[in-house]
Amino acid sequence: MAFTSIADFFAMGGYGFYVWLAYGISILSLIVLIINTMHKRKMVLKTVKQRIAREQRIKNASNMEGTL
Amino acid sequence: MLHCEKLTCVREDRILFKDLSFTVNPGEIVQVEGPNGVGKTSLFRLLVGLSSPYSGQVLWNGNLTSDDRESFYQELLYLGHKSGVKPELTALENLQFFQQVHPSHRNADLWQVLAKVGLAGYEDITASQLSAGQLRRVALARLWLNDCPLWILDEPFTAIDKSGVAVLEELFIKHAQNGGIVVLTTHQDLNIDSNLLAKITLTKTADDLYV
Amino acid sequence: MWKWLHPYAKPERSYQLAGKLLPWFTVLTIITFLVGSVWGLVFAPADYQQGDSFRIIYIHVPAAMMAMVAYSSMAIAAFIALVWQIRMAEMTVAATAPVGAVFTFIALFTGAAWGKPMWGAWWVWDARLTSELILLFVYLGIIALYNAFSDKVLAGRAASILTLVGVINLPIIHYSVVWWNTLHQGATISKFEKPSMAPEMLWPLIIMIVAFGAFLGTLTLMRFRNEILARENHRPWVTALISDINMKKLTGEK
Amino acid sequence: MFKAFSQVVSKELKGAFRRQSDILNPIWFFIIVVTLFPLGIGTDPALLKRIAPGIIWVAALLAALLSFERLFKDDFIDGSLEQLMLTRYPLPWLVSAKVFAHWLLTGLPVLLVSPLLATFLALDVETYWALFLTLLIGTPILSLLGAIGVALTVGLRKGGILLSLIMLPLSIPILIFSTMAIDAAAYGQSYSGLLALLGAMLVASITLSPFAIAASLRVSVS
Repeated sequence: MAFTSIADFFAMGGYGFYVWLAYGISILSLIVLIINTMHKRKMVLKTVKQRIAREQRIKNASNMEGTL
Repeated sequence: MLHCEKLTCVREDRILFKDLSFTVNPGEIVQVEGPNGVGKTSLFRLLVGLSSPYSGQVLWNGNLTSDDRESFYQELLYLGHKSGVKPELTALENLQFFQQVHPSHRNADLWQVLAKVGLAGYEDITASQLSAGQLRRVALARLWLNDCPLWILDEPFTAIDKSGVAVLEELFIKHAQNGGIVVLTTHQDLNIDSNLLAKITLTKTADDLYV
Repeated sequence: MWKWLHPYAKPERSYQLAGKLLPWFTVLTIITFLVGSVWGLVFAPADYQQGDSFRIIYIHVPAAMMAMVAYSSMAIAAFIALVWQIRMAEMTVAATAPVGAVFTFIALFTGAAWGKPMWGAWWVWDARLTSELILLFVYLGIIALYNAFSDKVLAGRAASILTLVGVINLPIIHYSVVWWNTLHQGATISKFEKPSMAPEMLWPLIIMIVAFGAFLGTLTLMRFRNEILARENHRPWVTALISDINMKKLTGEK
Repeated sequence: MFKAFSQVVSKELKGAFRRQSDILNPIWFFIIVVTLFPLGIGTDPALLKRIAPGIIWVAALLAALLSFERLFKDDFIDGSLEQLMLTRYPLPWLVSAKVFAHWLLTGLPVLLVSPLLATFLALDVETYWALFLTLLIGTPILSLLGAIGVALTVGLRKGGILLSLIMLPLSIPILIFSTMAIDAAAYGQSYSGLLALLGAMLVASITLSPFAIAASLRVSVS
């Protein structure tokens, strides 16, 4: 264990701000990337659902008259 | 009441038409005829105020349109060759924008209007995926949406099939009957009975009349 | 030629293959990431010169390395895609680019954060940081190019070509930046070369490198599946997939 | 009246977010151009600090120039510019909505990215603050002046080059006053006088240029 106490651990030998800033931003950007990937997946699934609903609407609109 | 007084239109030093005067009273449908390139579209752009005439005036209800543009446009719906539909937005969003910014029925159901123009199912895809004909129909959907008395339509029937033309004619007749004015250009002959329909024919002027 | 590869040219098979590999990669990433960072942050001894600020190495070096690995895997995929016209490879290029870009950004940011205590300025035009920055621009160029096309097949091909062009230029950029750096830079000790580290310092670094590698694998697989779904969404197997996802959601066992 | 303003702005933003590249490309151009200078000139912080204001401002000007294409050209092509001119709201009012939306999409990101560039060019906080203020006041003026140029050249086929010829001379005073203000800040003197001048130019362009834009649109659309 390279540190004597938890407070010492966070102080990081005086460089705490930089170390935690570096770790924080890195973890944050990794999480943002994961969220973006999952969001993209949800969007793709949504577009497929939308396409199915659209085909449905076109099918039952084909028997409407009085349209251009 | 739309009145034009001695309109002359010059396009790059070529006179398209000279001293054109006519009056359109509420309840009339006017069809402007003439071969291509004779200046029908230029006439419409003059009526609407998009371009200014070489000489002559356009009066709406007695006062000059160029004096008080805003109140003239309050009662005008103009559909030109370009559809005016943004390709990045969906047909629905485009119509919503028109509904908010142009004078129109606030409570009209846009899905219903789009179904009326045969775009059921295409409401929520981006307009860039629509064909040119479908884009024109999004523009035509504004006919059902607006409550302006004066309609100026440039070639409304392009890419519309027989049954569609009938639906539009019926709409024009209904609009003229409750006091509206429709000014349109088309190459097809309209089966609208003559007491409603008036015709203006623009002929190719002799080309020597250079300015 | 490569008989075993052909079945995976069919999108559905590679979608399922990616689906099977995904859980393993995720588990590996989580374990190595936790073990590596705890070991590196807590148990590894402080550096005699820089004290504890050197612990940033456990994120900086793996990220920089994996940025290069991601780019080289993209280059290989681009080569396969263009030479053998395998569309799956184009999708891997599109899938890996954003992950590589984020790794480069992390490497840049941690490099800057590490440089501040040593050189007193947030950004120093150090040879390695500058070539990382240019790598980031190349990555963003590829992503921007891929998104500019609406037709995904063309987009994939264009991105692959740009990747190959990039892979030829990157070594040139790197060495020109190094020569440029020695020309302008005074005698700054660039601490980024891996100093001969004591084994208890080195082990967490290796584990973190494996962690970032696994992370690269996980995310590329996930984005690869997204790309397949996006491109094949007209195919019946995708609509079938959607309905049984809904089914599972309805029955609550997802 | 204000609803129409917000409608136009939201339509512009919605359209822009659908095509991300139009917003991000000028910003990347801005960043890359600024990073080229240290690579070209060298990394001596003292030197970089002296030329930093000029670099960032010229880069902001060129990025703005790049982003003007989007302002009226697409609307002209698909006809929504004509429809915009035929509404019951005064054209200068709607045009200022479009320019405001354009500034949100191009000027604001330049402001948000400027701290990153200040670190690239080793600017200290005091000078950076002056840079930020001049950008905050200067970029709207650029958008308004550029919009006049775009409105004049929207009808022409190769309007891009002509636009830069029209707009760059107009924006020289802004460039001069901003860089002077930043240099004054770098030497610790007060630069509020110069900022006031920029502010006056901003107020003048906000009140006058919408009418000029509307008039030039009527010219180029007819």
